[in-house]
Amino acid sequence: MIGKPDIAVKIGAIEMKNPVMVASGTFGYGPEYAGLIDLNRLGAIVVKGISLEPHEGNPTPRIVEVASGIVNAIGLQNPGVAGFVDTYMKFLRGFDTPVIVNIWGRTVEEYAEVAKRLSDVEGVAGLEVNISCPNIKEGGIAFGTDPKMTEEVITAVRKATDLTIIPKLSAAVTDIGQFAKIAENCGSDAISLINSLPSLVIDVGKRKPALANTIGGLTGPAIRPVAVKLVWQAASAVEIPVIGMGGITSGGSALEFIIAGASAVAVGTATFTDPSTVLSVIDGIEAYLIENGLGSIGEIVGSLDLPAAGTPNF
Amino acid sequence: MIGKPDIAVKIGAIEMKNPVMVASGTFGYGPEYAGLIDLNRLGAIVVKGISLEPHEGNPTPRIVEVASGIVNAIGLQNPGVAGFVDTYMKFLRGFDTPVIVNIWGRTVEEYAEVAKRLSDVEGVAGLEVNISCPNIKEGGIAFGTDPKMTEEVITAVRKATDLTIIPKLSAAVTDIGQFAKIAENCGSDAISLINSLPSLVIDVGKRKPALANTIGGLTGPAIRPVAVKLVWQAASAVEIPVIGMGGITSGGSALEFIIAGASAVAVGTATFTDPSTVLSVIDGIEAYLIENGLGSIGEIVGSLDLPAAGTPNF
Amino acid sequence: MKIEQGRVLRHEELKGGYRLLSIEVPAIAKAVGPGQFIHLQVPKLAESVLRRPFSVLDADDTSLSVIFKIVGKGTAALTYAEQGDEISIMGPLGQRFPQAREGTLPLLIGGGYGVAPLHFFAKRSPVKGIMMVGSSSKSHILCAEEFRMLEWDFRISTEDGSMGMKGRVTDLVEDWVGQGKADATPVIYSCGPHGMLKAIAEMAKKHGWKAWLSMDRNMACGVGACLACVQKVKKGDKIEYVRVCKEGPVFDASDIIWE
Amino acid sequence: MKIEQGRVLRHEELKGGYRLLSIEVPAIAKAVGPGQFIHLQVPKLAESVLRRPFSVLDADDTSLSVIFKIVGKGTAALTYAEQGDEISIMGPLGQRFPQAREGTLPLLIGGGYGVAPLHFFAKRSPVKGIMMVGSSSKSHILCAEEFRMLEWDFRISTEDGSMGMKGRVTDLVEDWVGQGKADATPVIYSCGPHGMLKAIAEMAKKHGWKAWLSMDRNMACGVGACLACVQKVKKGDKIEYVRVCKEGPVFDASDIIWE
Ligand SMILES: Cc1cc2nc3c(=O)[nH]c(=O)nc-3n(C[C@H](O)[C@H](O)[C@H](O)COP(=O)(O)OP(=O)(O)OC[C@H]3O[C@@H](n4cnc5c(N)ncnc54)[C@H](O)[C@@H]3O)c2cc1C
Ligand SMILES: Cc1cc2nc3c(=O)[nH]c(=O)nc-3n(C[C@H](O)[C@H](O)[C@H](O)COP(=O)(O)OP(=O)(O)OC[C@H]3O[C@@H](n4cnc5c(N)ncnc54)[C@H](O)[C@@H]3O)c2cc1C
Ligand SMILES: Cc1cc2nc3c(=O)[nH]c(=O)nc-3n(C[C@H](O)[C@H](O)[C@H](O)COP(=O)(O)O)c2cc1C
Ligand SMILES: Cc1cc2nc3c(=O)[nH]c(=O)nc-3n(C[C@H](O)[C@H](O)[C@H](O)COP(=O)(O)O)c2cc1C
Ligand code: FES
Ligand code: FES
Repeated sequence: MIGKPDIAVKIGAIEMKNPVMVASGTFGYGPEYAGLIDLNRLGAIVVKGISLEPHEGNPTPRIVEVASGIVNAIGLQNPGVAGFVDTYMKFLRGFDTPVIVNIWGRTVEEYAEVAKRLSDVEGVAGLEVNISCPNIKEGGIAFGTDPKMTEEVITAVRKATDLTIIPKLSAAVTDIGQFAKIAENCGSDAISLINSLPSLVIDVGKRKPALANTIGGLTGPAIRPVAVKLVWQAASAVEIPVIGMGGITSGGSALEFIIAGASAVAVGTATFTDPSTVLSVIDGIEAYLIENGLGSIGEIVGSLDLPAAGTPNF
Repeated sequence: MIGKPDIAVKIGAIEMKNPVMVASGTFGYGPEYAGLIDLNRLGAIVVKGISLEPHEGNPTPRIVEVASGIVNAIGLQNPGVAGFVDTYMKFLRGFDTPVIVNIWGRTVEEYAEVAKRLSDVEGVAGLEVNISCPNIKEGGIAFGTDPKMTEEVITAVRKATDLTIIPKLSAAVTDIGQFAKIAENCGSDAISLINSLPSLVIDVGKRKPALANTIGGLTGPAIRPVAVKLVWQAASAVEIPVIGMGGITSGGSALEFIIAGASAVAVGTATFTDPSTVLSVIDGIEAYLIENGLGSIGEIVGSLDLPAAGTPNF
Repeated sequence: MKIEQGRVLRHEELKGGYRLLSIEVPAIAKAVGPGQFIHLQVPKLAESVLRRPFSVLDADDTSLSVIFKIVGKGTAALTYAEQGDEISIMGPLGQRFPQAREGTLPLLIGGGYGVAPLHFFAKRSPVKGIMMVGSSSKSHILCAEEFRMLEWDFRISTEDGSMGMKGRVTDLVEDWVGQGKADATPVIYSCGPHGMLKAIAEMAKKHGWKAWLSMDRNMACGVGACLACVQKVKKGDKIEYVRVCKEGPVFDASDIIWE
Repeated sequence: MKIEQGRVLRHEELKGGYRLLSIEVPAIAKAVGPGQFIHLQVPKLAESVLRRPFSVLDADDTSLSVIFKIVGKGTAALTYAEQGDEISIMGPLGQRFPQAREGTLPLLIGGGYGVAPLHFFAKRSPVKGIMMVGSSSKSHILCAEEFRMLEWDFRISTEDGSMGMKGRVTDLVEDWVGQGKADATPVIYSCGPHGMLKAIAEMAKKHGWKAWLSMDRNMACGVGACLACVQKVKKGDKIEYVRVCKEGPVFDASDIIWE
C-alpha cells in the first residue's frame, strides 16, 4: 500500500477529515483547549450542551473521581443558544473543523426551538441531540429512557431542521437496539452513544452524596466495556452511522468501537487526563491501518469477527 | 458506647453474624479459599450458580482484565444440583456460617426444580436466584430484563421452597425499582444486586472478541458507582432487605452500599486481588461503627442524608 | 498555557506533614505568576483520570515548586515522586493575584497550603507588607524563615497557643487593627480553608477593605472546559457560576456569593 | 497455600528481554515444588484487580525466583520492582511435575519462560536427562549455563540457526531420536507456547512416550474458585473442563483435548 490510508468519514452531510471528535461537555466551546492543541486536526468539535435559555447548572461539588473514571453532575450549565452563538461561533468558524452543537431541552418544544434557531447559524454543521434529559412535562423521566418520548423528541427536531441530526442515546435502557431503531425511523442521520452511566457516590464520613446533585454520570475507562457492547448492539440494529464513545484513551480503545461498528468516535474524559489524547487517537488509528495494510477506515468499521454461535449466556 | 457494636443481621430466616458475604461465582463452593481465610468469620457463603444438570460452561478465554475490573464469561459451569450437594455440602456444614446457594435455570420449571431439590438439603440456609440467565423458551431473552418473566420465575421458586429466597436482579434494565417491587410482590425475602454489567471487549489486533463467548459481564471497582445508585433506587422501592454488591474492596466501599440502603453486602472480584478482603471489609465496618459511636449496623442502613431537592438532571 | 514534561529536582519533607516538590519545567516556570496554579499528573496513579491542581510556591527561569500534604490517594502517590522522575505539568493556569500598588499595605493571610501562593506573591511584590499565618499548632507553621528573609512582618496565630497568638488568624488581624499602626490602607490577599476565607471576607467587608481570595474547588479539566469548578459570584446585577480554574482562583471577596 | 508479603531481593535483566526477579518469601519458598506457580500482585498497578501467575524458576528455604518478560501492562509495571520493595505472593499453587523415576530418561522441552519450571525440575530431579530449548534466535536462550552446571545434556534449536540446530524444538527431538542413543524410555516434561505443546503432544503420541505438559491460561483467582482457567480434558470416559490452576497446570498430554 502506498501513501497514507484514507481516514475521512461522512456523517450525514458532515465531512470529517478523520473519525475522531471531542465529546460534548468535555471540551467546552472550543477556545478552552485551543492554546494546547490544534483544533484544525480534529474530526469534529462537539460543544457542551446548549438549551434555549441560559441554564445555571447544579451546585458544587459537581465532580468526583472514582476508580478509572469520574462521576459528574454539571447540570448542563450553558449560556443558552443566543449566548452561545454570540460568544463562540465567530471563534469556531475560524477553524477548518466541523462544529456539532449538542442540544437539549426540558420539553419537546424546547428541543425543536433550539434546533430551529441553530439551523441558519453559519458554521454549525450538525446537531447532537442529548435525549438523556428529564422531561419536565412527564414527571422528570428522561426522554431517552421511554420509547414514545424518544420518538416524539427526535421527530420534532427532525421537523425543525435540515441540519444533520445525531440523537445521543441514553445507555440506561434495557434494549439499546430498540432505541437505535426508533432514532433511525425518525429520520436521524446518525446516532451517538454512550452518554454517562447514572451513578451514586457516597461520602461515607458525612453519610451524604459526594455530589450536590446526589446522582451523577460515570465516564472514563471504567465504562468502556459497557460502551463497546452497546455500540456493537446499536450498530447491529441500524443502517445509519454510529458514533461511539465511552472511555476512549488511545488509538487501540477507539478501534474497539470502530471494529464494533462505529463509523466515528469521540474522546471525552481522557482529554482531562491529557488534552492531546484526541490527537494520539487519530495517529493511532492511522498507524493501525498502515500496519495492517488497509487503505481506508471503512474497511474495518463493523469488522468484528464473531464466533459461529455466540451464546448470550455469560 | 461500651463493647463491640452489634453487626449481626437477619435476611429472611438467615441469621448472619455480620453483614458481609462472598459473592456467587467468586468464591467457588467453599473449599477453594478455606486454606487462606477462616470461613467461620464470613456473614454467609454464597456458592457458584447451580443448575439442575451439570453444565459445561463456555470455551476459553473466559476472562479478561479491563480498567479497574474484569469481564468474565464463565458460562455458569457447575456440577449440577446433585453433584454440588454430594461433593460440597458435607464440607460446608462444617462451618458456623450460613450457606446460600445461587441457582439458575433455562426455563421456569428448571428454576423451580432446583429450588425444590435444595429445600430439604441440610445446611442450605437460602437460595439466591440468578435471573440474569437467558430463557431458552423465550428466544434467549434474560428472565431478569422482562417484568413478566421475572414475575413468573420468582413466583415459581417461591412456590417450590420454604427456604429464604433472594432474587438477584439484573442491572441491565431501565427501571430497577420496578423489578425490585416485582420481586417483593412475589414473596421474596430479600433481593440482591448488582450482577455484572453486560460488556464487550475486543482484541483489536485480531478483530475478535477477547472472550470466546463474545459478551461477558463487567465486575470490580469500575462498576461501584453504578451499583450504589441501583442499590439506592431498589432499596427505596421496597421494604424487604437488600443485599448490595459491585466493586466492594474495603469497609468504606461496603458502607456506601449500606448507607444507600443495603442491609448486607457481598464481596466478589476483590477476593481475586486479595482473598482476605472480605475480612477487612467486616473489620472496617465494625471500626466505622465504633468511631462514630454507633451501637448497631441497623442505625446506618439507608441513612443517606439527601439534599432537600435532588434534581434528576445531571 | 502549556503541557510540559517536567523532571523532579527535589522532594523533601517539611513540617506538619507538608512536603516540598521542586520541578524543572522551564516554559511553565518562566510564565507562572503569584496566585496561578499548575495541574499535575501524579505519576504511577494509573486508575486515576484526573490531574491534581497545586498553587505555585516559588518559580524561577527553569523550575517551580509546590507544597502539598497527603489528603487522599493522589497526594499519597505523589510522595513516591523521586528526584529525576518525569512528571507532566499543565500550566500556568488561572488568574494571578493583582500586584500590590505603592501606597497600599499588602496584608497576606494564609492557612494550610495557602501560604504557598502568598509566599510567591510576597517574593514578587514591589511593596512589602504583613504576612499572617493561622494554624492549629506550631508544628504546622510553614515558610516562616522565607517571609522573614523577605523582610515581611510575619505574624502567627495557633489555636493551641504553641506559637504566636493563641486563637484564629482573624483574631490576629483584629489585634493588629487594635494596635492602630496601619499607615496605609490594607489590601488583603488570602488563601486557605473555606471557613477562613469566609471569615476574612466578612472582616474585610466590616473594615471596608479590599480583599482578594484564592478559592479551592474540585477540578477536572483545569482550563475552563468542563464547568466542574464553579463559584457563584455577583457579576454586575446578575448572579452566576464562574469557573475557579479560569476566572479564578483569585476573586474579589465582595463578588463572592457564599453558599 | 499461603499469602505472604515478600520482599524483592534481586531484579536484573537477562537475555532476550527476560528479567529475573528473586523474592524473599520463606513460607512459600519452602513449600513450592517444580511445576507449581505463584500468583503475584504487581505493586503500584492500582487499576488492576488481578494478580499475575508465574512459574517458579528456583527456590530455597527463604526465597524463590521467577523469570518474566514484558508482554502487557502488568509485566511492564513489574519492571519497576526494586530491591527491598514489598510484593504480595500467593502460593504455592497448582500441581507439580511428577518426579522422574530411576530408569526413565527425563526429556525436558522448553520454550520462552517455559524453561523456568523445567530448570526447577532439573535441579530437584534425582535422575539426570536431556534439556532441549527451542527459540527464535540465540539471544533468547535462557538458563544454558544453569543446565550445564547441573550436568544435563543441554541442546538448542533456533529458528534462525544462530545457535544450535536450525529449526524447531520438535526437529531437535526427532534428530535426537535419529541418533538412536536413548538407553532408557524418555518421559517428556514440557512448558512453552501453546503451539509447541500441541506439537509435542502429537510427537509423544507417535512415539508412545509419556508427556507432562504445563499449560498456560488466563487466570483470575488462581485457587480454583472462579473457573476462568479451564482446560478440556478426558476424565475416564467423560470430557470435561478442569481448572488449570488447581488440577493443572501440569497435565498428562494424553488427557488433553486440543481445541
Ligand atoms: C487552585 C488550587 C490550588 C491548590 N493548591 C494546593 C497546594 O498548593 N497544595 C496542596 O496541598 N493542595 C492544593 N490544592 C488542593 C489539592 O488539589 C488537593 O488536595 C488534591 O487534589 C487532593 O488530591 P488527592 O488525590 O490526594 O485527594 P482525593 O480526595 O483522593 O482526590 C480525589 C479528587 O478530589 C479532588 N480534590 C480533593 N481535595 C481537593 C481540594 N482540596 N481541592 C481541589 N480538589 C480536591 C482531587 O483533585 C481529585 O480529583 C489546591 C486546589 C486548588 C483548586
Ligand atoms: C501457570 C502459569 C505460569 C506462568 N509462568 C510464567 C513465567 O514463569 N514467566 C512469564 O513471563 N510468564 C508466565 N506466565 C504468563 C504470565 O502470567 C503472563 O505473561 C502475565 O500474566 C501477563 O500479564 P500482563 O499484565 O503483562 O499482560 P496483559 O496482557 O496486560 O494482562 C492482562 C491479563 O491477561 C492475563 N494474561 C496475559 N497473558 C497471559 C498468559 N500468557 N498467561 C496467563 N495469563 C495471561 C494477565 O494475567 C492479566 O490478567 C504464566 C502463566 C501461567 C498461567
Ligand atoms: C464533565 C462532563 C460533561 C458532560 N456534558 C455533556 C453534555 O452537556 N451533553 C452530552 O450529551 N454529554 C455530556 N457528557 C457526556 C460525554 O459527552 C460522553 O458521552 C461521556 O463522557 C462518555 O465518554 P468518555 O468516557 O470518553 O468521557 C459530559 C461528560 C462529562 C465528563
Ligand atoms: C468470575 C465470576 C463469576 C460469577 N458467577 C456468578 C454466578 O454464577 N451467579 C451469579 O449470580 N453471579 C455471578 N457473578 C456475579 C457476582 O456474584 C457479583 O454479582 C458481581 O461480581 C459484582 O460484584 P463484584 O464487583 O464485587 O465482583 C460472578 C462474577 C464473577 C466475577
Ligand atoms: S476544572 Fe474544568 S472548568 Fe474548571
Ligand atoms: S484461576 Fe480461578 S479457577 Fe483457575
